Amino acid sequence: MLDITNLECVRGDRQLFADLSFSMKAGSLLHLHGPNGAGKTTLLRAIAGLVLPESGDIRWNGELIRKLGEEFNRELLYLGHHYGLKFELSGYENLRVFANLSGFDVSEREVEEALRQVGLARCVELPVKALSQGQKRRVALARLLLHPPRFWILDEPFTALDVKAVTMLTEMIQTHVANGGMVMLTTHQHVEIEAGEIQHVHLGTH
Amino acid sequence: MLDITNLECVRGDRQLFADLSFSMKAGSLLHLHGPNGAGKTTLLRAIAGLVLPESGDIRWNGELIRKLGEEFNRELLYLGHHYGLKFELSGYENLRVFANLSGFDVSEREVEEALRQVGLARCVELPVKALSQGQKRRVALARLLLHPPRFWILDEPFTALDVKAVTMLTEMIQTHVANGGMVMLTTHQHVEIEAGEIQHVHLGTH
Amino acid sequence: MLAALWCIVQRDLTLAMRHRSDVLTTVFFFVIVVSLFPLGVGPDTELLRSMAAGVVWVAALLASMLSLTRLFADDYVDGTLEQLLLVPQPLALMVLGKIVAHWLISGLPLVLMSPLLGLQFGLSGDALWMLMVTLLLGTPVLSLIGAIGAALTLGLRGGGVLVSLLVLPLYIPVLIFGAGAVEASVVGMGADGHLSLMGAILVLALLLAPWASAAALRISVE
Amino acid sequence: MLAALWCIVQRDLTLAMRHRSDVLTTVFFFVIVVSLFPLGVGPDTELLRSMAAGVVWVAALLASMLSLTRLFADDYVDGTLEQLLLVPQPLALMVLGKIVAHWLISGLPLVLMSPLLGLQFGLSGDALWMLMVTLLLGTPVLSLIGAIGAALTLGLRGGGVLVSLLVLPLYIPVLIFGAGAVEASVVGMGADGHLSLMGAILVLALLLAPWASAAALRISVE
Amino acid sequence: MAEFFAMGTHGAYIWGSYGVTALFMVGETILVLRHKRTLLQRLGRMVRLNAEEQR
Amino acid sequence: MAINWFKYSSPATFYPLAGRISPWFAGAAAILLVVGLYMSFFVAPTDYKQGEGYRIIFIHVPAAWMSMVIYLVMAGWAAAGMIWRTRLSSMMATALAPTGAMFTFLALWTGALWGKPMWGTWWVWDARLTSELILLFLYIGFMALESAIDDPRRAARASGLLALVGVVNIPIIYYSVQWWNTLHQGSSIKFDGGGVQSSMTDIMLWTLLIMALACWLYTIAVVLTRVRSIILERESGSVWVKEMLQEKK
Ligand code: HEM
Ligand SMILES: Nc1ncnc2c1ncn2[C@@H]1O[C@H](COP(=O)(O)OP(=O)(O)OP(=O)(O)O)[C@@H](O)[C@H]1O
Ligand SMILES: Nc1ncnc2c1ncn2[C@@H]1O[C@H](COP(=O)(O)OP(=O)(O)OP(=O)(O)O)[C@@H](O)[C@H]1O
Ligand SMILES: [Mg+2]
Ligand SMILES: [Mg+2]
Repeated sequence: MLDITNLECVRGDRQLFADLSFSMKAGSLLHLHGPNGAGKTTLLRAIAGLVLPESGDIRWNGELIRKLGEEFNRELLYLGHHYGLKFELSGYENLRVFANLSGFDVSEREVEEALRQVGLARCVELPVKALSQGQKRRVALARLLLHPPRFWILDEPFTALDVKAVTMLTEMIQTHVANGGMVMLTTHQHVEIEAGEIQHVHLGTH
Repeated sequence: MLDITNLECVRGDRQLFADLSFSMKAGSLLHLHGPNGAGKTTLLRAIAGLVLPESGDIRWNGELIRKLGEEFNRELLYLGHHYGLKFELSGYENLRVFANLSGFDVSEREVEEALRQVGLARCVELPVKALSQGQKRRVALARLLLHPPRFWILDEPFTALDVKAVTMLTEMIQTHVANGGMVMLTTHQHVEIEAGEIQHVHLGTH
Repeated sequence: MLAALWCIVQRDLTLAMRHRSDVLTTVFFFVIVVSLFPLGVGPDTELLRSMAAGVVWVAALLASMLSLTRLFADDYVDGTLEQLLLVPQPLALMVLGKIVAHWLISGLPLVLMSPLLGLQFGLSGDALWMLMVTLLLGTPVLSLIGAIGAALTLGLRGGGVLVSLLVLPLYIPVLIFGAGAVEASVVGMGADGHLSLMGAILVLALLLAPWASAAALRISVE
Repeated sequence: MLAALWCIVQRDLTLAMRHRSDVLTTVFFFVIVVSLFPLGVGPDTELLRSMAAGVVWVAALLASMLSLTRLFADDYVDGTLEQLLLVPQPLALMVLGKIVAHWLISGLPLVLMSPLLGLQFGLSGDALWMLMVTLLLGTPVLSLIGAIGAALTLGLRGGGVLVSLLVLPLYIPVLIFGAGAVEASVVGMGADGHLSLMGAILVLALLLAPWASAAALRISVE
Repeated sequence: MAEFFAMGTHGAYIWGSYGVTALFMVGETILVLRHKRTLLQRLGRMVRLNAEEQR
Repeated sequence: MAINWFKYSSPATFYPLAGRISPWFAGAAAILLVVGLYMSFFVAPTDYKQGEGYRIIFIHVPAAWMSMVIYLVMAGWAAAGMIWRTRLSSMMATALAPTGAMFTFLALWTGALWGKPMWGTWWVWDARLTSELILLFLYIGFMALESAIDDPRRAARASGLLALVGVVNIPIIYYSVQWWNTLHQGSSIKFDGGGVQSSMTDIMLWTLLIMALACWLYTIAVVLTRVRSIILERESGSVWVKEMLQEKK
């Protein structure tokens, strides 16, 4: 599905990595490793199409993702360091906007159900800014429950989550992979994930 | 040293905790536990004097910290969710400003040494914004090495750190406590810290 | 497609309504700036009438420009802009939605307020009418061009001032034709030429600005 | 104490120098706004001369105000403001340092540029001199009062516009006396009364504003 | 000679134009060349230091 | 023989090439400037209407032309840089901007100094003068935006986009005298089809053209030198720069 060939990324005037090649197929998980500053975030953003790599190709089903554009976005869900939430809107409204922009209609029920599953039943109507760190992250994670697309990119998704939430997220990832989804993630925390096929990519020590 | 009596904090219209009392003495560590949204960050900020509690007292050496004002600040180092760094300045300049504002002069050597110890020898001159998540956190942590005051408040200090950096930080905390310092921290990650006397405070499940 | 456009417009309007003061403050800024001039210049009525069109238009320019920095900045900081780039919709469309919302929030109120301010300067009925029409044609252009500047300076320190440096020169033609049309009608001349030029500028901006802003956003978000 | 003040001033100046364009853009904004008026009003020299003082002062007001939003906002977002509150120094002193740096960056250049702009409007030597003196007395007041507004609106959405709403009314006395002094000297009258009033305002602002801003900051940071 | 510099009655304007133009063009040339020189020095030093370090 | 143009779009090959040719342009510019200045002061006759004051034309018009042409060239390089993503193109755009801004300023300055004796005022807010002022602001905006962004790649792309948007202004400047009747005089030189038509005497026209050509050559020489510095700065980490610097040692 996803093929990376000879990828090279440069930030500022430093080359982060070069000649990076790997591929991923449906129903698999890729865990990206590397010390602080190795370029994990940069790589994930490049794959999501947010960063223009210096050279090399990123292909989805054999097509360059730059050519695919919105087609590729339809298959992708990217959760980065930022929450990607409007702090003035409630969790409910945030999810609703996401769903609409992604082009499918969700019922009130579905959204509420997703928020309940991430343990925010009581905070549905609070504006996101009034939530704690971990609760904000949970709202962002609720997107993974609403008509999720096939390919998930998760940049340190476990940050700020308490133990219960960490277990919940691992389970969500495992189910997704088992159902033929693809997950690419990076985390410094030690988390046990048992998904069909786990690929490990290491970015060089710097 | 630090005495908390009958503390109550309210955010929005929710009472986060009430009747919270504990005290801490020199050479000890306090680990604050609680699920997402329990009010840990709020408590830490209240103790640092950034949030006004609804009721209750926070005393340092028997004096109310609000009365002490700058006196108390001289003994305190607070690292929160934010890095507290100017992104346009280099790590070196950031540390320099901190030291000067805290009222002591540091030599170029000392600052460089601190940055080297947190593993940023190569990035001394880069503006902080060009650093990765983890590297930014490391710069913030370097403050713990420069004439550190007695009382540290650390809100999820392990976030975004890789394994090596986590070990380094635990060691720093241990030495500080062993030397008679006080550390109050909260983290959802599982970290082994062996300091003289560890106190655990749990904030209620919400 | 249109559903997505509508969704964005609605989202931004909801956000603005959460902070109703936002909408009000742009209008108040406009009113205050216009009212400052009589204070700075003195109470000479003839003088005031002859500068009315210029002052109101400059104030509209500044008010629209001031609110520009907010156009993408909030979305950038909290990461929702990143997510908008990843939505399966043409980015230019999303940008257009944001521009429309921006105009509804910060342009339209100015248009509606302008007759009142014109009265303050002693403009006649015809001139007041012309003032409203030119603002109606001109303020969308301000939002459209401004979006390019706002997208280019996203996340830069001092973006607020930089954006004015980039955008004001491009605003100047709008200002000249807008104020020119009102002045023509103050002295009783026809202003059709000015108006059709402004219409042309509006169409041009409508065709180009969303694309240019979208391209700028892609650059800035990296 | 003074060392800490100096440290803050120096830090902010260094930050500004990192983005040298910051300093330049405030000045250019000033220049552009002043140049916009002739475009809006038309090229009548007599008219231009009589509105010169008002226009330059209003532009100075706006330029200083625009750069206000930046005064604490950057420090707030990256958490350094929080740290400034925790520094073992009086907060009002820290705030004063930031205000001084703000004036050096965004006020002083305006003072130095003003004679050139006055020339554009055909002001005479005496009037130019008076323009500079009033700006020299007035712009620090703008920074001082502005700091209170900036501190109060910290972290609020649409702060940029809100701050102008809070601050502009307080700026008005400065504007009236400043522009008044220049106009008095244009028509050849003495302006001592105006000047001493401006001096009094400056002293008052210097005494009150740092405390008020410090108090406002404590509220906003919570 | 003096007549030449007076340029009718327009001497100040003409020499003001030509003078400032000359000043700018010469100034720009000097700035560009000096920038190039200091840059080469700086980069040269960098390369030398790196080479020494490797040895 | 087909020249491989893309070869020269690589900074590594362009750097020495620019170094070799820029002295020639500098030399030619110097010679033409001397010739042009001689002609403008000693050969060109006194104008029967404007007296000696008209001699400002010999720098005013070249400066005004350069200000517009340089902007177009700069926008062209910026576009090339954004389409083909060649690094050299954006460096060229960056190198052109300061010289363009300088000529714009000079056009304004000399125009103002000419306006005082001719129109009796330094400055009027007419269409051509105003649009030339806008051009200066565009140049400054371009440079300010570029210097405000630290990452050179983002800086190049963002400022390139701005340059392209600003191109709209050029036709406004050029046709301003035709679209609005203003104080400023219309084009007296028209390039149509075969020849150059002019209302000026031949000798004035020739002087003007020689000065314009001199400005062209000057611009090329300065810009090539500047772009070499920019190449060195941006590529300072690359192997070829290091090797080249070591050879020099
Ligand atoms: C600040 C004031 C001025 C500015 C910004 C300015 C700008 C320009 C520009 C942009 C051009 C080139 C346009 C073209 O090639 O058609 C030009 C050409 C010219 N300007 Fe000016 N100008 C100014 C003042 C003056 C004055 C005061 C005079 C003379 C009374 C003058 C006489 C001319 C002439 C003769 C040309 C050549 C037109 C041609 O032959 O094509 N300019 N000016
Ligand atoms: N704008 C920039 N300019 C210069 N260098 C940059 C820029 N952005 C990132 N970098 C550099 O890129 C490197 C990689 O950053 P990145 O965020 O991808 O690391 P990471 O692997 O995600 O690290 P972490 O585990 O700390 O999150 C860092 O060393 C940083 O210095
Ligand atoms: N401004 C506010 N208005 C209303 N409620 C707020 C506000 N700020 C915080 N809260 C509420 O206070 C509670 C505690 O927040 P706090 O950040 O202290 O939690 P925490 O224990 O640090 O959680 P986490 O582990 O997720 O960081 C949250 O449930 C949140 O909803
Ligand atoms: Mg990262
Ligand atoms: Mg917390």
